[in-house]
Amino acid sequence: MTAALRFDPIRLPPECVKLRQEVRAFLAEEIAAGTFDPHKPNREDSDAPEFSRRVGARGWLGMTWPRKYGGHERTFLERYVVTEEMRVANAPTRRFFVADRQSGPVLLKYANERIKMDILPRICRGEVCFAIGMSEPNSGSDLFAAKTRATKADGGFLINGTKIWTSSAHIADYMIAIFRTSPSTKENRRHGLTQFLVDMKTPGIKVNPIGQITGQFEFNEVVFTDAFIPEDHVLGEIDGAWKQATSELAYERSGPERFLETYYVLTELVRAVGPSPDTRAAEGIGRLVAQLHTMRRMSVSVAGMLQAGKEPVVEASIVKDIGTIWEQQLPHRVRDLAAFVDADVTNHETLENQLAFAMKTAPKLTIQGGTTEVLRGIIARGLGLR
Amino acid sequence: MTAALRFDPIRLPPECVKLRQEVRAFLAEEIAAGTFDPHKPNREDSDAPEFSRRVGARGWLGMTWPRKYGGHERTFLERYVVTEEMRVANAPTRRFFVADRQSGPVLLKYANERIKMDILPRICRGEVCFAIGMSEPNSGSDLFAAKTRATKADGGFLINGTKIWTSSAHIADYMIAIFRTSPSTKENRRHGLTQFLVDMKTPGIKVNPIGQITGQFEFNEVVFTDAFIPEDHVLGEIDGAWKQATSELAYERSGPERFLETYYVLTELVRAVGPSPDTRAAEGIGRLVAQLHTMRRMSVSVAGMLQAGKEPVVEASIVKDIGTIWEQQLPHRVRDLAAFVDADVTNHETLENQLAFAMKTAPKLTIQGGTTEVLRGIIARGLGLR
Amino acid sequence: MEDAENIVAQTAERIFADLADAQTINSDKKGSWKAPLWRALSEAGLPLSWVAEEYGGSGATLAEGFGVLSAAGRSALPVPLAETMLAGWLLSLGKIACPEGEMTLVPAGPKDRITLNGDATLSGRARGVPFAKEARHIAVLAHDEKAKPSIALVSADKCRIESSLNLGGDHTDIVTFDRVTPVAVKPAPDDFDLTSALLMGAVARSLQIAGSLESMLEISVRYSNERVAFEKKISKFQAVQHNLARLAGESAAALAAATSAADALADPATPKDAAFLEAASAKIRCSEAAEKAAAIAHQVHGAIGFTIEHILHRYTLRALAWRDDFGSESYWAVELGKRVAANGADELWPLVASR
Amino acid sequence: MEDAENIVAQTAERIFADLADAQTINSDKKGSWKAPLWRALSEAGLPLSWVAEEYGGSGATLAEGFGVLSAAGRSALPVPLAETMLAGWLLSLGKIACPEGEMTLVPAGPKDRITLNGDATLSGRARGVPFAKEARHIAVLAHDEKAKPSIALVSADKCRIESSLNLGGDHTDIVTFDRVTPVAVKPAPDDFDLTSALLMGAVARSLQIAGSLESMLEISVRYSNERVAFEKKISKFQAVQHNLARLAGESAAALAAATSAADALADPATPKDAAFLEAASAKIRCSEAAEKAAAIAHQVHGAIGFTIEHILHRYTLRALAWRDDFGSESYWAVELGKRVAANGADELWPLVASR
Repeated sequence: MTAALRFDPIRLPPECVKLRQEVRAFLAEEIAAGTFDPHKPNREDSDAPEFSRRVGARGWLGMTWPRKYGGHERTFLERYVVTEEMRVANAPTRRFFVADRQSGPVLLKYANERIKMDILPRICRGEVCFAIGMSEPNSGSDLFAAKTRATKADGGFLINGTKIWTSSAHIADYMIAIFRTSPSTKENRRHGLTQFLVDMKTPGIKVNPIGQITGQFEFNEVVFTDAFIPEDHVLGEIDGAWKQATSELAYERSGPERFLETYYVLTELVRAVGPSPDTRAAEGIGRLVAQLHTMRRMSVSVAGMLQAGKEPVVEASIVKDIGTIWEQQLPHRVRDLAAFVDADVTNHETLENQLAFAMKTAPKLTIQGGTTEVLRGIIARGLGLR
Repeated sequence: MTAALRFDPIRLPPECVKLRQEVRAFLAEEIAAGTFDPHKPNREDSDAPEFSRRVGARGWLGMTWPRKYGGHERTFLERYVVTEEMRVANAPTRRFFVADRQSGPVLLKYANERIKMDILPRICRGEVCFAIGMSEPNSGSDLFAAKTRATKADGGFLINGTKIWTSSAHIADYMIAIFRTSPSTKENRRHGLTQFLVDMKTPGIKVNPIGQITGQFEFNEVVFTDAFIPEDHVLGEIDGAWKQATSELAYERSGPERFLETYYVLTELVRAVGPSPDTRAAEGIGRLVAQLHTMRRMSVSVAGMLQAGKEPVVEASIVKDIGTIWEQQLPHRVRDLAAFVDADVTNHETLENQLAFAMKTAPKLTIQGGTTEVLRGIIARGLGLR
Repeated sequence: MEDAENIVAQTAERIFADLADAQTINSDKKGSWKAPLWRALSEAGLPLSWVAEEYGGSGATLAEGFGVLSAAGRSALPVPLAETMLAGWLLSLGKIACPEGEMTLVPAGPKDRITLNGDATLSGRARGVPFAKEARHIAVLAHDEKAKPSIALVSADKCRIESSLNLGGDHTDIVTFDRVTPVAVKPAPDDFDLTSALLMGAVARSLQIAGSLESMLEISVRYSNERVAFEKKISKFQAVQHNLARLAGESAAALAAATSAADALADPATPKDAAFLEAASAKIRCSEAAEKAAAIAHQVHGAIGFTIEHILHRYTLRALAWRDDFGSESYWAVELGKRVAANGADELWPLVASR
Repeated sequence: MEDAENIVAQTAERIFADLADAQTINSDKKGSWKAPLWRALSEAGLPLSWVAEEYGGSGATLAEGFGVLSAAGRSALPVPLAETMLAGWLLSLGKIACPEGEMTLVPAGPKDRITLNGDATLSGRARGVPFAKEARHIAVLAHDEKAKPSIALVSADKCRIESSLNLGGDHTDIVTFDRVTPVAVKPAPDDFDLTSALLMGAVARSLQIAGSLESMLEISVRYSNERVAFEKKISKFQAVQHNLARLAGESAAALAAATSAADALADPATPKDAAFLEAASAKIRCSEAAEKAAAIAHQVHGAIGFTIEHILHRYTLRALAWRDDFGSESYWAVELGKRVAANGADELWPLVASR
């Protein structure tokens, strides 16, 4: 084979089955207690700090990390189970999700011991929220065009410039960001960017929320004006962020959140059509379930590869490419299939509201965290085409 | 508007309505006489010379051309009606189709009077078959990479090289081909090709049929070995074929044959589901009919533009892009919709055979005469993107 | 009719350019653009385009009015111009004089059934009625117990209106008629039925969708020629070019389907079957195009197009919302498919080729 | 099971490489490759992989046999290896000893209903039976008048076989059982039914489709790195890259769905509902992938891929043909959709997450 793509079947081990029951029981309690409504994905869930702490207390944050940093040394497959159950329940995970998925692993790899001992246990306890500072007004998909400068100063760096589309920056305690420490070179246009840990309480940082078409305020413009970052907050190699970016993004690319973002409309459709749908609705549901099942098995398979210590960049990109397009089209397919549902079925209004929100959410799904075009470029490279 | 795309609605004038009835009556007679079976698109129809002559006798070839060349000075809309009725009936048009659609107009524009007076009337009488010599083994979509040489010789040119994918070359009387008369230049890589009229009886031309996956032998390799072409068979400017190619291809791009190639499976599906289909089949048929109707109205609109003397290159490319993808997917959609048709319905075997043939035909539809990629490039240029 | 010759549409276009600029409306949180816009439209006689002068309208042709709707689509116009025009058209068919101000109409969908009671009151419920909350009057097609159709003019404040907003943020409301006494009620013309009303609404929405797609294409092409990534304009990437080519194709298909259907309805010689094919196909194809086009337009714009400040959503979300009005594409596809099947396979091509 | 550890599959792969080279088979109009290939497969015990040694087979595990089918798909193998394996599996469930030579099985689709008559003969008709014309025996699942299932071994020459070819040129025939006396007939295991047989066939075909897609990807990538157009390798065009990325995605999805379903059936601990989800999903998703992948592979290849001389069609047309066997994707989608709906919305996620 030109491209040795592998998606070996994974049988989730017994500990995953048990864990899943625990997570479901926990979520049922939270729902019963009114923490969130699983049928309302469109709420503002930016501040559910107590929920975060309770998730942390269960040991479901930093699950795969070393115990010395507050982690639990469990498997990627166990982490997978927790993630998918939370996502499917529409639990308010925003406050801890980025820290757990992306920022923590970066710190584990590149931060110094003091910072690790300080921050990682707090992530595991669900106490801190992270943002990621990648895009800038004139660099979206092209991360290496970033211009925000980190200028050497006494004991650290002064940051000047603007990050944009920064999710959760308005509630974040920290940001992991890339800043320009040197110009790019002719030989390597990716040279010159450095990754930093930013304490969001630092003077000189201003966060301006940006309204989304969903009605939510989830992402932000973040303006840096002589914001000081201490030297030991550099993560990894000076000018060498590009070497770190690839493996880091792999975490982003294949999790269950990459095809489950609008899943709720499928459940609601099944409820709306009732136990004996006509052939049209049955076929539509059957195909959607088959597609969903396939992506999930691919995604579980990638989790298995991560557990085995591999870096399945291409496989993960494929899951995200297929998954995001699927979840983007899902509300439209569900709308089609629900076209003849009686307006008097009990969940009609819920379905309508969910569809409206999912359709407004849909456009961002193939843009955020690596556009379709970027992903296909990565896949093409993996196939040996570039 | 950036791109002033227009698809004005055309009302076919009364003469078209009358003409359509005549064509239908003619075709019904031909079918009754056993000339062809409208339900069998997969026959070898390469030689239906008598049918061609009868079509010519009706005045349905060279319809828009001047009377002095045997034409009938009728409108593009009338020609459109004849074309679509022939196509929908699966009439054996191969022998005259290329001459009528493409070659005749090229001769009208670029041939000398003697050739025009010689050949055009014969096209109009359905007596001659044309082929088009564009592609070569190493130049498919990229016509300007053609290498077959036309070397100046006494009173004409000697041709050496190979054309490929040449439809109907094995039955053709003439070919219109581009040959290299000069190398391309640094400034213009399209320079150096000249268009020629080739008499296929010329010594030094060998036609090797190439089998297709449909089981048909429709296209060929054509090998030229010192084949002599007289000087007056040059069509247009020496080294300047590239200036002629664009407008010429417009004829190819938006006719009804660009979305009706597999239409027969839709008719047969309607027959198979009967008068009271379930919601699933009804919706599927409704959508397909709406898509078909829309393309046809676009295509009629382009015919109207041609009649008005415009060169709607972008509009025609859009019709072909959408149309060929549609006709390529059509057999698969029909297969889906026919999944629950009873094997005992009378036309079951006809439908099965048609589906098999249409599925084998499908891959070529987005390749021949301008690939999807080439078409989208043309559209993008029209939008001002390149 | 070419828009270039359509003075009514040109008038509309001028008013939209002056008073309904997308960026201005998008930035204006207080809605102060709304009153002057409606005033100008009314002064130009546009809301009652399709009402004869004797009934208080401006007596434009169907074709002229359709041109106005295309322009309204290109502007993603957020006032009930199309609805008032349709209501005026319906009332005129009932020979009922038109009142001033915003109107809307019922049926707004195939399930809306309003009964004309023996005491000349109206009963029933209609869902997804566009702009009902902002309408002063509602034109209603109702049926008596013998299924005979009548056209009625109803004062909106006599109805119970449950308010909600569509994807684009415009009103789409539930209207309940609880033995409402109409301002006027007259018999509908012979041959006129629920389907006739819905088809006209479907064509109106098709034109609006097609118009919005033209604008999506225009602003997406413009953006791609401005935005730089990976050191070149994104319009230079083949993937972007092909996406925009597909968007152009969807926009073209929508435009062709909608204008063809409008022309079919405007031509009194169009056979009934052909008119049904045209109008149903337009709504089906334009709705399908809306989904694809909106996805591409957003993809080309990236994150900026997802912000409330950018105007893109004004077009994309309305185009998507309009799919639902006067019968969804699924509804019309089933109806069209049933007709085609009932007529039989050999009648399909003659139908498709009838115009 | 990783293929690397699957010695049975490796044996098969070696035989395919030696004796079933696609180019050789494609060029050989006389079919002289066929006898040596089948002989080698038989000598290696592959056709009866799933038959216990006591019944004349080689006693491989289900997982090992599934690996053989993936490899067969990658080779677009045009002999009834999968069918003979499935027939052997079915006969083994009935504790019937296997004969030598090519076999096929019935049911080949959800409408195939064969009756076991009171006099122990079989009646009925099955359509689209793969390779029936080349089979010496047919394994049959039949039901008596009380709907009790039995498994029978039938000599093919006792049946009426109407011959036809599928898209890929392999036999797919109509088999009529007209009071045929079987060689042997035994009761089927408890709980075994038509669906059980079809699901196993569906997984076999899914693996074959996925295998053929792997090969389509491989030869398309290779071709794109060789073919030059517009003065560069076509693999350097972004449009071609993105097409191939999509092909890789479809190939990956098919592979994942098929191998996951095979693993589910191979694991005796898999709950019945989960096995149904896995097998039905595999057939649905692989069939959907086949259409998209075949279209892309042909598009990348251009005209050359449309010729009978090129090997591409061996993979594309078989992948498309295999969609029809043991229940089409539409059939399984309706069945899966009905089950999901019958279980109710709140059971959907637990089902999806059950493995």
